[in-house]
Amino acid sequence: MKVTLKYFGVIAESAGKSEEVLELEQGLSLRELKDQQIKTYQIQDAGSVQIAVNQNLNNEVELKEGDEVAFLPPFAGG
Amino acid sequence: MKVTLKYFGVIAESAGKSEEVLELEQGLSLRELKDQQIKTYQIQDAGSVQIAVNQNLNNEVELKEGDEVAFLPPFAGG
Amino acid sequence: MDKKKPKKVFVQGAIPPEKIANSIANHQSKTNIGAHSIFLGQIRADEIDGKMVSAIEYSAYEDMAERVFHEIREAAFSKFDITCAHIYHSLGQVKTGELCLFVFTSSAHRKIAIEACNYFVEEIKANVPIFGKEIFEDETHQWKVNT
Amino acid sequence: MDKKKPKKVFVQGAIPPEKIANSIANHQSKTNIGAHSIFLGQIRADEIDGKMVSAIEYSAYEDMAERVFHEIREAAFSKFDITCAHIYHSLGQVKTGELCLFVFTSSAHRKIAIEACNYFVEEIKANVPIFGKEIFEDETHQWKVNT
Repeated sequence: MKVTLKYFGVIAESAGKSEEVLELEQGLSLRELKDQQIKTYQIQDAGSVQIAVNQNLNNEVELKEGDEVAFLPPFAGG
Repeated sequence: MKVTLKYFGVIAESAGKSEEVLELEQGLSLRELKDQQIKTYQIQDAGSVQIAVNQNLNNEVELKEGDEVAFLPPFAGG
Repeated sequence: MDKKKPKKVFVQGAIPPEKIANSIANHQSKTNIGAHSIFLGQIRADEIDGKMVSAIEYSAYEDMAERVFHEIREAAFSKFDITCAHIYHSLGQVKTGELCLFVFTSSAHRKIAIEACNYFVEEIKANVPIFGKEIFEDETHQWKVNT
Repeated sequence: MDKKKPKKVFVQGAIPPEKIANSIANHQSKTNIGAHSIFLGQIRADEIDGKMVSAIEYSAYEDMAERVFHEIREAAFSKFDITCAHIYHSLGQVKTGELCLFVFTSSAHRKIAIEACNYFVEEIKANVPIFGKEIFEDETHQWKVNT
């Protein structure tokens, strides 16, 4: 299945990109995807990374074709 | 002793004046002065009237020559 | 900073929105500020016994009021770590929809600016001898009481 | 009132003080309003490890941010009896001393306007995916984290 990954802030800086489309094997969990990308791009301070699936921080979902998965560093608005 | 009385808001309206200088007999208490003026001018809602002596709401003072005694209706700033 | 300078609080008539923009612009050189909190009082067209308020005419025991404003400032600066604080209050007539009170506090941190602003507003309402005559559209009036 | 209209929150660069004056002026026809509460975030020239911050460059997950802003508005209107609420947040570079956040709430009564304003500020800080790069005078940078 195809999913779009988006990276922001310091994570985009580590990844050297702000977006990519990956072909994932069916059944890969969100947790596995997160760990995999954190390792690939050596993202620091992994505990502070939040994941949004289709703009939603609730991560109790199964990944499916066409999902947009965003890797979010700590928020700094205001 | 001479004291200056000042009236504000609805009290000035009742009194028909905003200021007057009275010659009071020595020893007149603030409470007596207040009661007397409230009666003289038929000031309504007497319980809500605050008195400031020389701009101070602390009324535990004896009146003396030259004092400025203000009759203040409820505050409405802001 | 500008703590000790005596400040003129009262302005004649409504407070124009431009005054607020100017106050804000004047603080852009103070780069130790991280947060501003502003409170604005606006005259409401209340309906009382079937009549609409069209304006409030403010008067004050001015000397005492300026003194109390100063005391509130002193207390605020000792309670809160604010960099600046400004207060303006109208005297005379202010029409419905216009502004009668402008409180402006600044601090490095948001919570301090916000708490200090609230402190000023509550203290002003409770302790400053300002009086308000609510003028109705038919030109009768009644005296306003803070609740 | 203007509750349901989708609102554009992000503005490019700093928020000018005139925008605040204009927003205030636009509310002078709403005579059911008695109080406005405004919060402004300003960029501080913090010193970090001996280097001075000269600007913050904001970026955001914009689609999600606009959606979260909308949810915060909906929640605020259901929690607080406010007549209007406006939020503006900068994207891109904002220099020290300039404004990056403008929250503006209005109500018949002061406490409601103030509480709603605080609610917006806290919700925005906690829940909106906005990211800030603190740029130092020597052009190095670090990533800001809300505390």
